[in-house]
Amino acid sequence: MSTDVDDPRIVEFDVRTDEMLVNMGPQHPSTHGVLRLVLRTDGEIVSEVTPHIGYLHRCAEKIGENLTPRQWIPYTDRMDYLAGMNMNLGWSLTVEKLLNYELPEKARHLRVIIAELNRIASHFVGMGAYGLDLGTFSPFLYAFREREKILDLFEDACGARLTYSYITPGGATDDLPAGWLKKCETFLDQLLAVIDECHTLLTTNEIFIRRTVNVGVLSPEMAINYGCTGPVLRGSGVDHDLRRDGEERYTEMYDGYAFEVICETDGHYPSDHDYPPVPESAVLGDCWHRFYVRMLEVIQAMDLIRQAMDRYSTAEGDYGVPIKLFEKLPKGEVYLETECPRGQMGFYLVSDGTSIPWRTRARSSCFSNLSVTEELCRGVLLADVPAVVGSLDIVMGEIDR
Amino acid sequence: MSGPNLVDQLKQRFGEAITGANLEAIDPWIEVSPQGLVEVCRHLHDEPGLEFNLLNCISGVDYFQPDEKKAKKFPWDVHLEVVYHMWSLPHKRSLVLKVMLPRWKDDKEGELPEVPTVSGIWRTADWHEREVYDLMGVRFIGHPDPRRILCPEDWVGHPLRRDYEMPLEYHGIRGR
Amino acid sequence: MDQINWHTFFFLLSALGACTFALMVVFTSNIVRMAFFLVLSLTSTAGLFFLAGADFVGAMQIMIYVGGTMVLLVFGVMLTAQERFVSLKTSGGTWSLAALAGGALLAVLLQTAFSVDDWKAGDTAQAGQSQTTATRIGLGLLGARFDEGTSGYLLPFEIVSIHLLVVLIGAAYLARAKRRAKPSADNPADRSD
Amino acid sequence: MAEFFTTNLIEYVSLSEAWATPLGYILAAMIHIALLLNVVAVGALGFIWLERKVAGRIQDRLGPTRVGGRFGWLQTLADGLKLITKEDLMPAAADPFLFRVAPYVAFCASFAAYLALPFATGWVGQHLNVAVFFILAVLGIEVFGVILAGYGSASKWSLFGAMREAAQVVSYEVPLGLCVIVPVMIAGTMDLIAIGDMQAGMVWNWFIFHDPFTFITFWVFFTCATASVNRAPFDLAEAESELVAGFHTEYSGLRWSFFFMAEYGSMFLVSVLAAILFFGGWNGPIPITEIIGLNETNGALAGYVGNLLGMTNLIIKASLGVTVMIWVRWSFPRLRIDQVITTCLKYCTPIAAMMFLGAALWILYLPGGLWATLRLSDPLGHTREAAPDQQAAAMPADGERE
Amino acid sequence: MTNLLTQPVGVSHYMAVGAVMFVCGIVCMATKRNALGVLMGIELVLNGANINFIAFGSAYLQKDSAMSLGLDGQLIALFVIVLAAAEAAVALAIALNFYNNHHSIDVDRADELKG
Repeated sequence: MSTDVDDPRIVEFDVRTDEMLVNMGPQHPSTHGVLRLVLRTDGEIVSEVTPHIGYLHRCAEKIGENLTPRQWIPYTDRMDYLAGMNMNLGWSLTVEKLLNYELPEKARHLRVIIAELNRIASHFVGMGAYGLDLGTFSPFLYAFREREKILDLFEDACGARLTYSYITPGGATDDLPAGWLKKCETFLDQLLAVIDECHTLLTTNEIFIRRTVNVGVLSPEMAINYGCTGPVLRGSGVDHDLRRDGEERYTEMYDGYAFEVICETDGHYPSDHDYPPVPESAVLGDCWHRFYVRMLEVIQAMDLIRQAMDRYSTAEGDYGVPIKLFEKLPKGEVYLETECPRGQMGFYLVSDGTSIPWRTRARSSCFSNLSVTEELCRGVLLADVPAVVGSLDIVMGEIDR
Repeated sequence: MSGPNLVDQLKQRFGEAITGANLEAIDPWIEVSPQGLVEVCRHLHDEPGLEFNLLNCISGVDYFQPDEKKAKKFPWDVHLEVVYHMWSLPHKRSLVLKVMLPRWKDDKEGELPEVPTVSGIWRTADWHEREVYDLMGVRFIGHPDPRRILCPEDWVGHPLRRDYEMPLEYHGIRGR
Repeated sequence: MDQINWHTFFFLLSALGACTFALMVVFTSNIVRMAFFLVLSLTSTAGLFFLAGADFVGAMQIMIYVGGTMVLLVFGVMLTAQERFVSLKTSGGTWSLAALAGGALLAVLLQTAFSVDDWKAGDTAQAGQSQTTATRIGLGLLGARFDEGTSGYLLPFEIVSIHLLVVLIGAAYLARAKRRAKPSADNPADRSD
Repeated sequence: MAEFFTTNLIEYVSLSEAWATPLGYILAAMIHIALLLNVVAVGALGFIWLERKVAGRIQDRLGPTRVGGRFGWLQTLADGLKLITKEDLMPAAADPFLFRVAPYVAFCASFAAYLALPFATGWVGQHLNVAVFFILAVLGIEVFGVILAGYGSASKWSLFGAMREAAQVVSYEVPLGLCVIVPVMIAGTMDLIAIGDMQAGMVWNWFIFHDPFTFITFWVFFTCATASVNRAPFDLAEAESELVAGFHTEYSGLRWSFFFMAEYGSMFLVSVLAAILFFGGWNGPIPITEIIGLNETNGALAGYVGNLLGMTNLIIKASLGVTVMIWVRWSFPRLRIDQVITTCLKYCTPIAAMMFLGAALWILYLPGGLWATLRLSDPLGHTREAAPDQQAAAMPADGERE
Repeated sequence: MTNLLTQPVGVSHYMAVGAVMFVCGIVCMATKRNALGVLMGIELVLNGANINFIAFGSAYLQKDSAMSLGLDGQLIALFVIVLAAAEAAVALAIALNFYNNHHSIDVDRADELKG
């Protein structure tokens, strides 16, 4: 709006308009739940965005101080309810770290299958919802159709479709049922075609590109400074993935797996699949890149699942035996982060030596990812606000806990 | 992952600010005094070879057992901790810093303990510190936007404190 | 008992609309409502034009006034519509003075209107016949008046074209304003959520 | 019909003739209006059903399946009933008069344009010489309803929607008008019936195939028409992911459904307009009705049947246009406001202006269109050289009402 | 009423409508303090005049159709409409500019005669 005038204090305006404060949310179709953004707008131009969170605060951390680790598993499900398995996994690994529990090999591979499958489901929701934010409805339903298939698989494995409580400290509640791997294989075989469809409808769609390219550019420095993690961080070109770089207790799950971190280096992404090209105008760290990283992670996760299924079917040992419900925890404190679909989910556990933790703390990835909105949405158009917030792919359940 | 030499380095450089360390713990940690926190953090963030540029989490822990029967067996001194988990992207290692605080400033009930803010070093600390303030009741000196974040702005008390009691009523809604 | 003259019937309908809404423009103080009534009044006027056999001008009236001018007007209304401007009250003295002058003017005009016998009734039986006015108007604007054998309106047409261009540029220039980047007097009412 | 009412009123209600005549006419007019309105409203219901069904199929689901048999024919009717019974809410801060009147303005504007829209030779509500102009003008009023709704709702989201609508529609009227002028120029008249009749004969007589310029003009016209009736990807006034629901955020129940009907009404309207201007109107790709002699010269019944077939033809073409709009809506993301305006000012307007110029030159140097130029024979010997005034004079003096 | 309905209308009737609109416009201009209200008054005045042009130009509103202005009436009406649109644009721009400078659209405050 401002033009180059000699005196920087004098700005030329077409028409003098009054600034307006607009409440976007907590009841708004594209704030992904109950996020409330207070926008200060000058016409269509948003000069300031203030996120207000906490509408979904359910005191999970406080509840965790009154339950044993296994009892708290269902509460982790409800944090990032789109990636319940990954939440379970993060908490289980944290508890196992405190207990110094050695996991059987088979359980590790089972966890990889389940966690990566949930990553696909979560990214599909993120992708579909992003399409919805930009005003196209069909990809959302395509994505949900595929997610339904994953939920069917999960239902076969643990009986639940959303809040699984499947992975527990010590392994998993149950082994995969007979014939499950075959079903999973069938699912994966048809998935690539769907992803190509989504690329046609979104990634390479001209309007989609125009709406996302060069919008909400998050520089790597800013991303790191704001504690952004996961696809948001990698979309800015930072080569960091806890599955490769994380703590031993987490990375040992992926020992021997062949995978590359999805991150742009020298203008292109690691490619072993026929990816659509990066548009010329795309700037590293814009909404398009964040979206694209998620799309590629789906393919990466498919690959990991295939590898994991091979290993799982030949692995020795048990699927793991869950720890006792009132297992006594050693005194001490541990912190562990895992790579969840939306970023790094950390759990901090302080134990006073009883079976009930003294303090449980969940470090939410979306919490940090969302905090960058204020920076990204300064001076954008109103329509870009959902585009930016959608590209961060937030889940309010995780932010508010 | 932080070896004893890091502690020595820091002690050499900051002296009194480094008040302790526990290198035997599962996640070894270094204790910093509130006064020295900002300098230590800036050093950790900027110093080549350290570069802890990703602040993962700031947590508050309340070590206080309100139940008098259990308090006898309570394994810690009564205090409040603010724990900083950080990660160095270039060197792929983590670090835990702790700041020990009294539960109330000057032991006066209701006076929140104070820590300088590190939001000038890591912007992500902004929201995390707000959360610690909101739920645990630690005042961060110099914080740019010291509001509650999860609870409503007119909420009374800090819910994650061990002696916190749910209000009887909040705007006509029964609390307990 | 005569047959109902449908031309008259539709005339009365449109005339009633035009006059009523024009009066409502006068007696409404809310600016957006005024704009709305003005649109209705002008649309009714377009109906009168259709009835008088000027269908091109009628369509033009709707297109330009209702579609164009009114949107412009509403634009302006919205940009400047704040509670304190939506309705500005006028003093009673102004009102009575305006009413007096207006009433006198109306009396004179009506007297004139009905003073000529030739004007009182037309031959509206042929009113239903459709004419191709658009072609003739177009040719007239380009300087050829085949129906009259006279010259047309090429010069005024060109002048109006230039005039419109000048107006476009002028309006765009006028509407721009310079001010300080940080408005000093922010309306406190806008601060609330 | 009016006479029927009048006589009966005198006979059975024993009204004096002075009262019975106007009353009879008013009753007759009411019935006609009700018929026309219902036809259009039912059309809108049909298109809403079509939209849901097509959207369902595009999205790999079934769409409505229950109400009214396998295909859910009556789903929209059921929805309409539901909307009627819904609570009619109005925000406390709203301007009650403008809030109430806005849906009717949009609705009336959308349906008033049907007055001048012909469905076959002579089948038109009111035969106007400036029908094209009139329709465009009246469509422009619809935006007024939207603006009133946006302002009257006293909601910021609604205001955003209204402002967007104003900016968008005012911009898109320019290229839309330019595109419409191209076929008008070829036909030499703004009379839609004359334009339609001029394209009689084989498929290459359609104006879209007149010359390369008209071919491009059609696509620009369709884009601009989509934008001016607020359909995706130009549905910024509604923009549910940004503005909640834009100008009709605060509307519920029947009032909301008036906006909905207006939207579908104008969608169909611009599609019919496109079909008449570019796709031969009621004249099919192959002039079957003419070949088998279904026209006025073989008796009134033959003419009637011919017109009926012509109308069916036109409605099918227009429905295809609507289907394409639906298809586009469910495939593309929404543009941003600056991109919408850019599309209009940087692409549509210059292209339309160039096409206008090109078509004008083509008519000047290669009259008769591409196929005449290429010397393609027309089996029925149609020529397009007829002078506009003769064409217009050949029209029936007054189009029959209804 | 029946009597009125059965008689054909003439120029006089149109002129009467035109007169009402004209006077409404004049009163509007005189009484409104809102700049945009004044603008609307001007539109009404111009339309009142236009009605007369159209009426005199009509072929069948007078007993003697040879007396009608013919096409000239319509052409002049067209020019009036176009110029009214131009005038509205400029007036709106002035109103906006006035608002920019004075934060008000009350014409009673426009007495400075400078920007």
